[in-house]
Amino acid sequence: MVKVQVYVTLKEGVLDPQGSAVKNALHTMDYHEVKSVQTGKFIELEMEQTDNLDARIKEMCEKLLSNPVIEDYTYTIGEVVSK
Amino acid sequence: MVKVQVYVTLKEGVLDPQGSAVKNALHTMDYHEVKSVQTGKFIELEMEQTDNLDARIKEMCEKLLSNPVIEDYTYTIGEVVSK
Amino acid sequence: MKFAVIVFPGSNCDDDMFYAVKEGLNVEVEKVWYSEESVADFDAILLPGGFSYGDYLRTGAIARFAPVMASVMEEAKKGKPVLGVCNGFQILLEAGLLPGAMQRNKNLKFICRPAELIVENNETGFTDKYEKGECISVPIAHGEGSYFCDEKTLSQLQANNQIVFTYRDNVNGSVADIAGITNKEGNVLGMMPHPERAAADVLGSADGLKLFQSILNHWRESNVLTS
Amino acid sequence: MSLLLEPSPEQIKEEKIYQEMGLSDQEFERVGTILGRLPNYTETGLFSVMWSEHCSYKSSKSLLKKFPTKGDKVLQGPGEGAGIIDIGDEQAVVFKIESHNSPSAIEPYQGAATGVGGILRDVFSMGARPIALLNSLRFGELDSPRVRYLFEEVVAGIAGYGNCIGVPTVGGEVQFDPCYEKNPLVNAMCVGLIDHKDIKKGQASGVGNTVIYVGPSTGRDGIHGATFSSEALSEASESKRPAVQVGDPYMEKLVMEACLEIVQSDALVGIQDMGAAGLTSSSAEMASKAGFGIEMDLDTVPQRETGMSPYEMMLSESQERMLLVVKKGREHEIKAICDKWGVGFAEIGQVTEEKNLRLLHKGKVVADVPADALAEDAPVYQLPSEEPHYFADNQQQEHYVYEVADAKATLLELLQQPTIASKEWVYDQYDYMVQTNTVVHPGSDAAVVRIRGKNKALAMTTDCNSRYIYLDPETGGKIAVAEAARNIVCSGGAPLGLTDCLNFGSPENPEIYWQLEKSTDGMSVACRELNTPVIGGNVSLYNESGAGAVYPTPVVGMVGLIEDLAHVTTQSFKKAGDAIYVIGEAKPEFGGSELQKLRKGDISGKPPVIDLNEEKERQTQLLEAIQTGLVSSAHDIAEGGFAVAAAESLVGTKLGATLTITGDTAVELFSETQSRFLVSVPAANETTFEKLIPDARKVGNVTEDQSLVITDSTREVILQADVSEVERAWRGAIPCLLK
Ligand SMILES: Nc1ncnc2c1ncn2[C@@H]1O[C@H](COP(=O)(O)OP(=O)(O)O)[C@@H](O)[C@H]1O
Ligand SMILES: [Mg+2]
Repeated sequence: MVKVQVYVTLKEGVLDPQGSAVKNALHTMDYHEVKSVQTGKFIELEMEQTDNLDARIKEMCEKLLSNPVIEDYTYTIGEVVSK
Repeated sequence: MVKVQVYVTLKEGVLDPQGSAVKNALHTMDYHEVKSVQTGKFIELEMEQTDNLDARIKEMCEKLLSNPVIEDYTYTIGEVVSK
Repeated sequence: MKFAVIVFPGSNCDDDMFYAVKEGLNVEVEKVWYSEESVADFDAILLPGGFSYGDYLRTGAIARFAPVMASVMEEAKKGKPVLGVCNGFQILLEAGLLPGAMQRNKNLKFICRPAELIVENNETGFTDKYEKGECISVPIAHGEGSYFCDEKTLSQLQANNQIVFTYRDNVNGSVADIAGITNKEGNVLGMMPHPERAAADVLGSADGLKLFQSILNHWRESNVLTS
Repeated sequence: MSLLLEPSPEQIKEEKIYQEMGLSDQEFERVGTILGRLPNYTETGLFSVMWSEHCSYKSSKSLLKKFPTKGDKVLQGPGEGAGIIDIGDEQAVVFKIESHNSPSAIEPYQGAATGVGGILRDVFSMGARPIALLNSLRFGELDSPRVRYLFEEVVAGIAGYGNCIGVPTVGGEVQFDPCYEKNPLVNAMCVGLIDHKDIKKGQASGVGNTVIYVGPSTGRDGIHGATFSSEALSEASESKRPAVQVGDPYMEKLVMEACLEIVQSDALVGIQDMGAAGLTSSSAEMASKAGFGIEMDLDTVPQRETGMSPYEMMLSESQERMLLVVKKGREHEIKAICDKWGVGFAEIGQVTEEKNLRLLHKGKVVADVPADALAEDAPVYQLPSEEPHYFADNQQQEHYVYEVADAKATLLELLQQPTIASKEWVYDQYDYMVQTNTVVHPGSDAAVVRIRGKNKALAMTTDCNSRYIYLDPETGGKIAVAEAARNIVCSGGAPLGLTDCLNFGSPENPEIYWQLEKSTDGMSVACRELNTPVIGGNVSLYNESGAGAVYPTPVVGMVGLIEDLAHVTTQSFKKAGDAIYVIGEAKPEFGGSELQKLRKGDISGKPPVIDLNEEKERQTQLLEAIQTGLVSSAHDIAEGGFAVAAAESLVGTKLGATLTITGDTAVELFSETQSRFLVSVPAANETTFEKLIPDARKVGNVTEDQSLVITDSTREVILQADVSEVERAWRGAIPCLLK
């Protein structure tokens, strides 16, 4: 089993109203050192190891996990550490 | 300047309806190798370097960026690579 | 008696709440801007529904830090009635005035429709005009109304009789069918359904009006006693 | 893109760069003639967006002229953000419908959401508070995963925007047909309420007055959105993807509240939203309408991204922005309001005597063109029109009557057709109650929104049966208007006027142009006959893909006035014992009907005929009966015919009905003959009702036992169904198709 961590972020130039709202909130809370905030999604998958793992993950990201019209994605693959 | 990446996930035992919906969708799309899906948030901050950076980030995470009743968070700190 | 309706940027049920009190109770009511320092002059504080700060990040997460909230929390501690409806409930949770947290509806969609509620506790300053066990019709309209708390909190809520309203048909997936809870002291009520939308027959139900009347009654009684 | 990289005027001409921007050779030449020189890159951009179909109506202008636009109560006809109709008490209703089809085809959530955002701005830019939203949606069949995705996301987008801003979405319609598979239609309508004294226009007058930008900063979003939505969807549009804008309903809420406060100030001279073609269209139109010019310093425009060129700033379609003209010296009053609401404010220019739009950037003049040339002088095309063969073929077909062996099974099947089935799945996601004025929720013929503080209300609906229009655009056009009016009347309202959204394929195809011509002919006639002036609208052409054009879909959005809350009527039966009447005789008319589609999988033949005199007469009579208090419920007989109307009147009532028909079963139960109504009347009112409406025929009674029983004239039962069964079929259909 592998653990895949997918990060979905907005494409450059796409408005991120949530990011601006969070930044403003941090400023009113006196965290003025924060200069910019970008919000995105974080998705963790536990999957069986397969031969074409990378290709399958990319497909899932493009078809479902991200919206290619406005979002980009990256991912990392790790081992599942059984607890 | 540093780039802080914050990952907010649901605490264990808290239901993740969105995660199950994504898992089901992946299964209908024939990605049966996916065994579990957890959804969360990914927040990127660009901040000025300060002495008490870690303490400030923890505060922001606990007060605003996550809701400690149902969420956990982790973060990483990196350099901002100027473009 | 004087009511305050707090207006956060993005509140959108502030007028509805205002009219429910004004037209339904015919008492004084004022809208109070989120940046005000104090609500000490008011006898009851209403946090309306809507999308304060766009509901960005989490519902209520940013509003809870609005300047006016410090005073709201102080007045709540003093025992003044504080009612949070929908987004107002979410803000009270984030502010820690009520236990638990709100999650997305189990079907992951916004749900707007009339809902049937059971009055579980009619011994609060918000519900004494209802019968215990009464079924009332009050609309819901929310995307994140699935109330969550851990088991320990739930048993405390139950032990202290803090569960005030439950859904007859739990459409959003709330723990123990919870639609509304109070704090331990009973002066802070948070509920997802909108009593202000059920305050006149022409809107399909006037069942919500009794909630506002209860607040007024309670205030009258306690003011007669103290004066 | 920096200025240095922009092609020179000569390059634009020689390399025909203007073509990529959407200008034809002739149009480019015309620009040159107007300017007396070659336009530079920015200027070419200004002309290309302003002369796009979307902004200039160059191929549809001549058709729109046919619509009656005047009336005693019309305070503002087409031409401003939205039209306005007087409703008495110094108040008026403001409304408009608009399409957001191509953005929704590409990014359905944001496309639909920003469609709602745009139509809201059209209404509050007039000074009106938005009190209701409606929509009209068309999708392909739900068996395709892509269609399901589009449907779910469009609905979520509409909900996401309207719910957040706090304007109730009270009604609309959704229809499914294969022709919309690649080209979904997403039309949004907004209704606002205004006091006469607050009516504002988009005019930039008074030399020296200040041009003010209100709202969030400008990014590179949606550049060339206007030209883009005027082109057919193709592979090439894939690469234009970033043209889709993201909406921020929270920001719009703040901008709306700020603007509604600003319109109360006499420091304001004019206000307009930055819609399609953003800063370009708002500035050019405001200047042109007022007969002045505007000079803007683009360095003062709030910018979200670095290094934006004048071209990008002028063409950006970043959302939630407004353009204001304010009296010189009083800018601070407006700024104070913007500050209070946390909304961006910038002084970006002034009104000039010379009637040009002049733009400065980094100290240089980067564009200087007559405002009228942009806003008024777009070429007008008289396109060729040709009757398609399919029309003549269909006209020749005789009316065909379907065999209905099992009436109950047929009814249940019809109720499960997604076009007929309950749209609860849709409107449950819309907050239709916020503002606490919604008296009749979605689910009846028209939605009803009361006017606070008065004993009256507004009824509103969107309607268009595009199947009829495809088969016979002129008749179908008439029906669209008549059906909308029928829905208003059934709710107890008198129709005031309408707004329309003409969704068609490419007008350059003579057969499509013919559809446009004929359907607007039909609509115009019906508007005159029913006394419903057109006070505004929108044209969306080029709704076609490789697979062909959409059905001609001229959506009608209509608003009516209910004079007394006591007149509010819904389609649901109210009380056992009430008599049930049908107004109008059924004829064998199945062309374009639901039964035909169900049986044939396709449509053909002639749509139902419509006699507008008869329509008018029945509407007048029914409204009078409602106003006199004779009626318990009223419902128009539309898609699926009498049996479907009866079923719809029963759902949710815990009642039943016993009905008797005479004549052919299929015709009586399922024909879609026009100008018909299903009305229930308390027993005590029967005689008066019959006297008032001679065409009304008693067909049965509302009963206590929850079943629908239909017998023929010999008392033989031809249909018997539990209402719960009927209800399950109707309510369950769409959720089931989405599983
Ligand atoms: N997209 C939608 N948004 C909101 N309400 C809708 C939508 N589609 C349908 N409805 C509601 O469902 C009811 C039935 O719609 P429809 O069958 O189109 O009615 P009609 O044929 O009488 O116009 C109406 O009240 C309508 O407002
Ligand atoms: Mg109807």
